[in-house]
Amino acid sequence: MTRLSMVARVALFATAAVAFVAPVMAENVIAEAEEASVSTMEAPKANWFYVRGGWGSAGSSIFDAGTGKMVGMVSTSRDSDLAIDPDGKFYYVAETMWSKVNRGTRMDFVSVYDSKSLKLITEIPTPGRLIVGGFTTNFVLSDDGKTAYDYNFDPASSVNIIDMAKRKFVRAIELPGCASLIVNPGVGFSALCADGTLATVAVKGATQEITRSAEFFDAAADPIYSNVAYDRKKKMAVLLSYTGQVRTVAMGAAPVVSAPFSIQEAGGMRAADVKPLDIAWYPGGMQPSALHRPSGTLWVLMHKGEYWSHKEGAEEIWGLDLAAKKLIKRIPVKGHPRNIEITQDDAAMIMVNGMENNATIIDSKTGEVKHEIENAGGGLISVVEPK
Amino acid sequence: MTRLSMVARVALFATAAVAFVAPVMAENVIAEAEEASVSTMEAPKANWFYVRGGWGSAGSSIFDAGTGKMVGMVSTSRDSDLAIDPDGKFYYVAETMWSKVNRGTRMDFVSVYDSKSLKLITEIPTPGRLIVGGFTTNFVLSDDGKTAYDYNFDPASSVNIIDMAKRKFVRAIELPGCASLIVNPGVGFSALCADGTLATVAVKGATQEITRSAEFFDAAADPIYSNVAYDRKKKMAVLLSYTGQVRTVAMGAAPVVSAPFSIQEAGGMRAADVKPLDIAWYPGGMQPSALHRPSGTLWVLMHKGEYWSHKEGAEEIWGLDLAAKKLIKRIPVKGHPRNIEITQDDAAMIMVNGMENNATIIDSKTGEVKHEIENAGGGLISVVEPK
Amino acid sequence: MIRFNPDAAGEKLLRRLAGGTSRRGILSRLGAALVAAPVFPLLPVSRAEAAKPDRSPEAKTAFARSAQTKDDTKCDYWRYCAIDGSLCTCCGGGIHTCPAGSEPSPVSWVGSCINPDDGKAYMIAYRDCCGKPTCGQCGCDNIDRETQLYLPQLNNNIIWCFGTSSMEYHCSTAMMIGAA
Amino acid sequence: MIRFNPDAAGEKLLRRLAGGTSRRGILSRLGAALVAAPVFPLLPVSRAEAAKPDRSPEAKTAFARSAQTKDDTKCDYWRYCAIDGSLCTCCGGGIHTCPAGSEPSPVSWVGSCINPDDGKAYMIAYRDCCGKPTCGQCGCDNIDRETQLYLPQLNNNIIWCFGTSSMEYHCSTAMMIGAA
Repeated sequence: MTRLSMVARVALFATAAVAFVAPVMAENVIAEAEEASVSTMEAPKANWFYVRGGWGSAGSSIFDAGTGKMVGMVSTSRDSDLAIDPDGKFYYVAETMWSKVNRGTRMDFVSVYDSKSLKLITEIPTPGRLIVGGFTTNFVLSDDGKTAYDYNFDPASSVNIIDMAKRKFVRAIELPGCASLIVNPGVGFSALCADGTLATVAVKGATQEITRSAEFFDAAADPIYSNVAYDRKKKMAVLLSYTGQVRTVAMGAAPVVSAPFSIQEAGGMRAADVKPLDIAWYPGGMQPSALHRPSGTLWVLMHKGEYWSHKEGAEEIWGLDLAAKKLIKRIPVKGHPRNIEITQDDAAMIMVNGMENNATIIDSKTGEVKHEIENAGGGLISVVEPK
Repeated sequence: MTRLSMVARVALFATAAVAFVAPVMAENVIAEAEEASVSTMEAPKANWFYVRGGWGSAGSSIFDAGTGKMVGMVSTSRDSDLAIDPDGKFYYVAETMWSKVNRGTRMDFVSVYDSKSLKLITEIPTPGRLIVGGFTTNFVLSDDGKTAYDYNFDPASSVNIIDMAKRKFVRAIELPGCASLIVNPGVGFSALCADGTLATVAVKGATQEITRSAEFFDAAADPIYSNVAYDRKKKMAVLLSYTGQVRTVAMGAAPVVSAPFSIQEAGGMRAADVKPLDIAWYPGGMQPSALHRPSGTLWVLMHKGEYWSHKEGAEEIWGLDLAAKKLIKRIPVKGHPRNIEITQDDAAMIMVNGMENNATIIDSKTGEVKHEIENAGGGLISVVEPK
Repeated sequence: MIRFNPDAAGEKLLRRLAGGTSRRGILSRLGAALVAAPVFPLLPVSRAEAAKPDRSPEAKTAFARSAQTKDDTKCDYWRYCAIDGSLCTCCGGGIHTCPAGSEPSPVSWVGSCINPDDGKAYMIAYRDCCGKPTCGQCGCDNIDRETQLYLPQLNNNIIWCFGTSSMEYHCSTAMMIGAA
Repeated sequence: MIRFNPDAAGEKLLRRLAGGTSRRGILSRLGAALVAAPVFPLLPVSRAEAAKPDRSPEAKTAFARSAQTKDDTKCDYWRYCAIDGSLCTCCGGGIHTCPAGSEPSPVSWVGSCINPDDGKAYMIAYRDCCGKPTCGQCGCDNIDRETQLYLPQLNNNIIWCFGTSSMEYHCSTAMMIGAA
């Protein structure tokens, strides 16, 4: 065994050595032996979708919206959270591992990957995080990419603050009764709370001030989806409730929550309500809405049904002009998708996926299906947000 | 956070305390709060199937052949090997883990589980093992259950000997060019080799003697499936080749390999051969045959096709009387299964499964489908072997 | 024997989390609720209190209208109105029993489900069984009154394996707490 | 430039593993073959030697009859006659290029595949790319002349991630070695 292992090591060296030999292009050499190589990625592009595999998956596949082809994969271990550096240099993965896969010592950290080589650069240990799949608001980056907020639940609520420039955990802030983090530029972050308010945490060095908005929603009767979209340029968040009430929030030290409007009324129908038995169009899915920031359009997975069907897959995708409060498009969709995202470029390509792990890329302007990708992944979809 | 954690811990204690309170059965208490409990398994039963999940799966589900119901699960991490203690007291899992799931320090060991509580008792470290799924002959137990032979490949071949009574690794034996271990009672183990022989390793304390049979098969032209079945009572192995040549081996210090016979000829057809273009019935799958030891019947997954289709799923299951060299039954089967096993009791229930992760339980006597189990797992199937 | 008071806890408590006005009061109550949940399953409920009239709206959900009380290995069994995951009853366990080798989480999320036999609402604690790979049998995702992460005890996506020696998710049980 | 001699290595070498008579000789050669495999991909082959006549039987397999040379993201691309796994060409890599962040295994299993354009057999090294989770795209399992574990360099089930920093399997490449 020792002898063979030594030979194996020699073979490895041989491989490395011959890699420097220039290829021979002479006519009489046709079947030249090829060299192994490793590709390099481009920096994160506006027309890429990052698609999480299904439950238990350990990777996020990257698909080009134009070609429908996979261009790479970020390692995202089970129930981890992915964030993309606004400068495009890094991928950050907040994750939890055990020293023996399903047993042993628990470790929580943020893995830092170079966005071009996809090599692991470092791991930033943290005190813990919520283990759950399917949410975008548990691990968010400040607009300048220098600070990460990582939600923890053990089962008490807190938020870990991580300095991404120094690559170290700073401190944890207790935040009972709130979750679903929204970055709040120049302030810190905000979060939705069980009492129907928006909490704002103004982080000031080693201290913080937590303030609350007035109550504006009923967390038990008509919850707002945790997967809140946030627009860095407009410093605006968009909230969608189970019944289809839409609110925008102007972020700031005292965020201003708009009056709600009904997505159904925006389309000329009566508003849906919380009473079962009534049939209406409702939002549904795990990631039921996607915000196209350049145009201020919210795209929502919609299905016909009764209330308390908020995870149900979609029959149509509705495009809602947020400023005009008008429904501008209804696109029929197959396969009952439960996740939706849209590229933040002028192409405005939608991706939806669902339980069957297949993804569909749809042109939001024409409603045309551009690509159908088998086994793309059935989980959360991410895109690059404009800085 | 500290305060809440303390309260949480108090709550845990409360749970434990109240568990000792006797249930109140009085008529005026109907909706009595229930207590959490944990079930206990029976010792391994002859009518249980242990079904590995698909590629990457971390568990082997146990199904009762009579009811078709799942009765429990053994933790079998990715690409691990399961062995059942002949005395029924333990499950042994030869497995490989990394300290950070897909990176970090590699650890190889045999995990020992109590067969009734399914609790992990201990781990026996080993120097390494072959990481591959789908084979039964990489981790085998001696007939008395006291010794385990665990195949290693790094990429040099060796076999780790583990003392299961003392629960410790003993030593490794180099075995270049051979794999597919068959226990050899009173001797040690045998293995199939690339040169078409059967190597027999007589283990004698700290030394061993390795002998070879005459060449009896062509490992490149008509390979014998690595998943060899072994009968403890008859001390006999059954070998099946890609073309359907069947051989039995009387184990011993100098194993005696029988002359081959053709499974097709046993059914009145011409023998299949290694030439492509010819169409014949061929064995196929990952685990293409199952030996019913009490009756000496080999059940083989068969499909119509050309040669080099040895992984193809089955259209029929053929029952072959080994002593009479006669095909005694052909059972049509749906879903192109790639794995087969049979219970070692008089009921002789067959299970097959395949790429779609569904399993079917079939009465081998009548050919009747007894149970169809969705998401049972698409991997290797194990049964309890009679001692 | 301590009796469970549905007016002080259960549905009303959970409603109050969203409907109260005193913020400090709500916060401290919410904190308590998070950790108090595991205590619920241990308190029997008297028939008198459980016999209160059907309290809508959940009485009329599509799930409640089609739920059955005979087979706890089916997704439409009445107690599973807000369950997400593999049913332990299909994995070698029982309605409140973890399969061998797994460990019940001491904390849980909860649901308020209608028993079609008596038309009454009961509070159900969905306790995950932890420490083994996913069972894979009988996957269900019912969502009556299921909410989001800021109301975690009513969210069924979280892996409720807190306080167990491993956080690997195996399957979910549905334990009776009492009338809701 | 060292020239690849198909009579000394490649298919004949592999055949010899099974056909020899001197046991000790075979054993040592087999041991050497296991570790020598990674060197194969680096040796160019002359046209003269590659131009030998089609040597059956593999020329006539069902795979060989329907293989194509245009699209290396499809399972029926000619080089994939004995591949098992996700095609790296579908994962952001290439026919002999690992996707970013993964690492080529220095050792591999091999196949002997017919190029339908010239009807000749070539030896292909299937090098796994390692260190990332399974790509999941373009899963193929072709088995021309694929054997069992005792002939490991012709078995496509083994995870060929030896000598890499992680043994996590991502995808498989199909590198030209030379004429077979």
